[in-house]
Amino acid sequence: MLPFLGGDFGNPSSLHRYGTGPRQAVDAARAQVAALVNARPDDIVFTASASESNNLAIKGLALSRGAKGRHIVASAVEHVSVLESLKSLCPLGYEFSLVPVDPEGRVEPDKLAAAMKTDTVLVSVMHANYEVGTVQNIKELAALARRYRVPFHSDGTAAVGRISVDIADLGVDAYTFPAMSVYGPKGAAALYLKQGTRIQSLIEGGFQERNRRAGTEDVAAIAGFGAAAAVTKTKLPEWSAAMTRLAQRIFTELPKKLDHIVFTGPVPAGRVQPPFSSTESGGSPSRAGRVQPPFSSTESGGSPSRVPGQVSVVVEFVEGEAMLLFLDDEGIAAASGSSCSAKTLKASHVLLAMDLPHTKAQSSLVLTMGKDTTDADVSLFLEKLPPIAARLREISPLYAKFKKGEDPYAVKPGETYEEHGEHG
Amino acid sequence: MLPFLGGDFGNPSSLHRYGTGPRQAVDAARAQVAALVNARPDDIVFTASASESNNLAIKGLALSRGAKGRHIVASAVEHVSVLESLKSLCPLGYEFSLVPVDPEGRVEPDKLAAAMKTDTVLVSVMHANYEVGTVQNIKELAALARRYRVPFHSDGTAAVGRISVDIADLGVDAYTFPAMSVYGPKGAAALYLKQGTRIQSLIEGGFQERNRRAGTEDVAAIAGFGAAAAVTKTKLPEWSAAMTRLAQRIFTELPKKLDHIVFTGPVPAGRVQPPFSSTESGGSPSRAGRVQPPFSSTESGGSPSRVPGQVSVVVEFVEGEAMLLFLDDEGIAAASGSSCSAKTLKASHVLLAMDLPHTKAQSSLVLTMGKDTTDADVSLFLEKLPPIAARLREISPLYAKFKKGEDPYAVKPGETYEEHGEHG
Amino acid sequence: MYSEKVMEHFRSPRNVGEIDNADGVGEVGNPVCGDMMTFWVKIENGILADVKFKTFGCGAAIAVSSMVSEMAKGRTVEEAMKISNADVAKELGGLPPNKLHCSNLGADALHRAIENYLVKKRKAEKKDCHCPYCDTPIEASEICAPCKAQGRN
Amino acid sequence: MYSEKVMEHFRSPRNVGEIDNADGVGEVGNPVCGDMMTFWVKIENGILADVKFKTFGCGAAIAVSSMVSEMAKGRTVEEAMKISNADVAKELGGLPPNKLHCSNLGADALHRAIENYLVKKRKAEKKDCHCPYCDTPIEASEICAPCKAQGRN
Ligand SMILES: Cc1ncc(COP(=O)(O)O)c(C=O)c1O
Ligand SMILES: Cc1ncc(COP(=O)(O)O)c(C=O)c1O
Repeated sequence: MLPFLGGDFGNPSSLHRYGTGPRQAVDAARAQVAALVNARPDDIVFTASASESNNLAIKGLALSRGAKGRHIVASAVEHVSVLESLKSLCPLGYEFSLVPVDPEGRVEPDKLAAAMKTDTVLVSVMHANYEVGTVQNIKELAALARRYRVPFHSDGTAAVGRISVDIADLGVDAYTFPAMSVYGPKGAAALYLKQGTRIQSLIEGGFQERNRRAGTEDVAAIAGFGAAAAVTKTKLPEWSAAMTRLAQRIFTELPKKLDHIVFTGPVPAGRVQPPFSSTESGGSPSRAGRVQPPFSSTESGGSPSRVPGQVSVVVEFVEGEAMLLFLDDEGIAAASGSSCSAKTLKASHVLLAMDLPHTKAQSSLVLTMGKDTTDADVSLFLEKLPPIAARLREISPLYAKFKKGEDPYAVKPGETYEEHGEHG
Repeated sequence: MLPFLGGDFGNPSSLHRYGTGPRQAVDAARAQVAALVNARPDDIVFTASASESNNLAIKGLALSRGAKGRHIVASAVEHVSVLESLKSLCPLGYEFSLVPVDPEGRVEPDKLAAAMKTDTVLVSVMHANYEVGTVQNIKELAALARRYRVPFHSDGTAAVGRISVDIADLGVDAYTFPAMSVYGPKGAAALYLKQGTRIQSLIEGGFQERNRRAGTEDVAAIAGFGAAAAVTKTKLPEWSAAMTRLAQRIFTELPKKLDHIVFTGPVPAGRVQPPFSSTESGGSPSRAGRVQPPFSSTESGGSPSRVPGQVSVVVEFVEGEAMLLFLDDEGIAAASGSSCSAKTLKASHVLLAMDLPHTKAQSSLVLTMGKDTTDADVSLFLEKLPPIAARLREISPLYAKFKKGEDPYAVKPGETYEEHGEHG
Repeated sequence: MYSEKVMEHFRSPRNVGEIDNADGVGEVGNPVCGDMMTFWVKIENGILADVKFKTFGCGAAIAVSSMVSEMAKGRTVEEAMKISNADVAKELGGLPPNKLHCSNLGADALHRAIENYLVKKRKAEKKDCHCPYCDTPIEASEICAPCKAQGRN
Repeated sequence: MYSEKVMEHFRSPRNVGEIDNADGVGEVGNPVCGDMMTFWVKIENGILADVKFKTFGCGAAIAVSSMVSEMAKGRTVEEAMKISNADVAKELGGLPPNKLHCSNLGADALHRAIENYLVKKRKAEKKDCHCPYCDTPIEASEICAPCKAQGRN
């Protein structure tokens, strides 16, 4: 029995016995989390979310190098927590360049090299994209940054728990991943920081996390993260294989049940991507009817070019949020890059960066499988989506125009192309 | 069954059903937490720790007012998460003034007024001190800041759950308190932000917490915080009374069992504070043998000048950490302001700000009671501390000198007075 | 997120479709913005005998279109022109703040369809350009300048 | 945080106390810093026949003092002078990084006590100032400059 609180009861940083159990739990979790991604336990900083890890990485690495330079390079398809962190540095005299991606969402090393400046102090490119599933060749991009002697951060939120991640092999200096990526609890995430990497803390005060993140550790969430990481380490190959197979079913079967759909992101080997139903200004003509280059799971760098279990598709003439609501009625959870489904009321910057026209981005649907997704779930989706799409097309003025042979996306004279964030 | 993850499974911000339960849980907790401190639910921002709330308040309020001015006023006895946040702003052109406290740790309004400048944009004074228990008259201090039209933040970590806090009545613009203050889980804390208060976010990205703190909410920890706040709201009067009585036992009984001790912080009514065993350079002579002014629980502003259940005491000639280790052996958790017990290896800045000499700060002991502390616990402490102190005095060269009539704290010629952080 | 009433109109929208040989057609929004609504009206003796719509848009946009069509049907032209965005949102039991603009679109689309009818009617009757509100030939009057400026005829 | 060995020495420190009429006394640290150690030595035929200490300080400081006293007892003066901080920390099974400086203090305090003995001995024997290490009158030799510079005599 420990009758007094000691000012910081059950606090892993504290001297007395109350502290011993929690500290051991945090350290054990640190070892488990590190093992999952082949990192040194001491290089793992626990935070509360992937957003926090990204903010800490971007702001912390950039601010501690402000004397050397104030230019940052990131990809155009980063998560908002990276993009907003970049913007927040602008009033402090920082600038950033966003590297464009190819139509499948890939950052080409040449484009990254072209964005580098003499005063670049940080490069950040996500490992996998949460919206279109594209896996970047981080090893090659990080090596490029290293040649410029610039630290490299990667947001691995959508990669960890789906593909096997070896941080030592990737050669990055900082790497973000949350417990949620391995089905762990909300409230815990990691930022890997290579030994010796200088960083300014985001949350300052006490000496927790080797002085890199102050505040009493959320021991329960961290312990859950550790346990989840350990399970994932053994189960990952099995889970990935299952998710890949299930996604493949959608890639193969959905086009047979529903017309006027286009998969976005890297599409599996040898599939012919149907052309968009109409081309239009802003749509790259090369997209029409192109044959997808085949990809295998041992493409450059040994990593697949698409994360297992991720499907993104444009269902033409139908708005994304409306599909989500009907899918939800059927017990199917999905996401969309449409402006109506975003809090910002802006269409997904990821889809737009991939040169997908606004009008198509409004019709996007994103399905993310988990380890527990089953064949029955996929069958349910394959059964339910076509009638939902049909029903919504029935009330869609765009579909009506298309059927009458008109261009549904024709620009009326005098129209302005602002997204509807501006309306409200 | 919801077969897909929707990109953000079980995420309170998401559209679909998975999101509904978590969002309701977070909103219910927000109402409970707000009710505890008489605030509007919309004015509560959930964070992961008191440190994060303090960092967000200090940096966020100051940065969003940088165009108006860059001077901040805080008390000298703030928690490190406030002090380090202040320091981090210096490279960005900010300055801060630390208002001194009186020997009982109180910030005098005159001193605060004297620190204000024309370009002051933020004042931060903690509600209660975690180390010496002093409760500030926040209502008066906040009113003063308001006269200068400067926003006022208060760190309520050591006040909430001990005294009844009415944020509307206090008149503050921002207020920090963690779930741990109400025996809730680690990983959740609140920053109250008065409606309309401009703030720059610390963690940016998604639109969670009304755009004031990005990242998926830690629903479990937040729900626990809510539940704990609701219980505390009903139980607080009972708990406070019990903790006050138990602390009073120590104030009354310990001096009868152990000599050469000095209580620090506001000391209960009418007690004669014994003088320090020797005066020395830096020790204010007025401390010797002063009669403590009585305090009642309805002192200025209706708040007691010491939080219930908090005892801080200097046990002369004995180093703090050594006492903690022996107390821990007896199952008693305590804290100390000694440099050896601090990760910084610096003696408590709180005790030093109260004009306590370094040599005395090394001998401090802090006891913090909780709702579950019993009379038996207090008796155990009262029984165990005296022999521990005796044993350590037996091996203390300071005590030996004192007994021989020498000045144990005499400065040897050529000695430098650096704390031992410098040695290592 | 959405009220039960909104979801009910979204799931079973009233008056979906097109009217062949409609008296008025109005279209607002744009697929780029994520919302586009087309309204068709049939008008008999100054009364909206039939109202139909097609909508590309989110749940709120579809529910709003449905609600507007119901509110308009059977009303006089004057009454229908007075249906405001606030009325629509209120009838739907409220809309999330970031979806309020959808209610603007619905009322606007209806009004455009009615204006389209009024202009066509004037043209048929008088073969010249009249302001659809004040019934004055546009060349003849200054008071219609605002309408003209907005390009309403 | 502390090893079992450290805790054991902390809980039951060896050789606590003072030596009346000690041959040498050394004191290091300062209560301001949070650590202060005093060592007393009794030396017979060049051997540390008895070592005692008193310490004001943290758990590590007390354990280090105890360990140093044990390591020194029974050793020759030369051997005792060679006990290094690293030796002490190693014997204790390691110390937390932020407590390593405590091991410096312990060895230093012992060395000061021995130096104090050596100086007193030289003074008693030769009544002039000798280097405690090389036994040469300090005025007479250049080789003791380093000792002199450090103020060791
Ligand atoms: C007054 C005060 N503020 C802030 C904190 C920081 O709390 P945490 O470590 O939970 O972030 C503490 C911790 O003891 C505290 O006492
Ligand atoms: C790639 C990526 N990074 C960061 C985040 C932010 O995660 P959180 O909201 O848990 O902080 C997400 C969330 O979906 C993500 O997909």
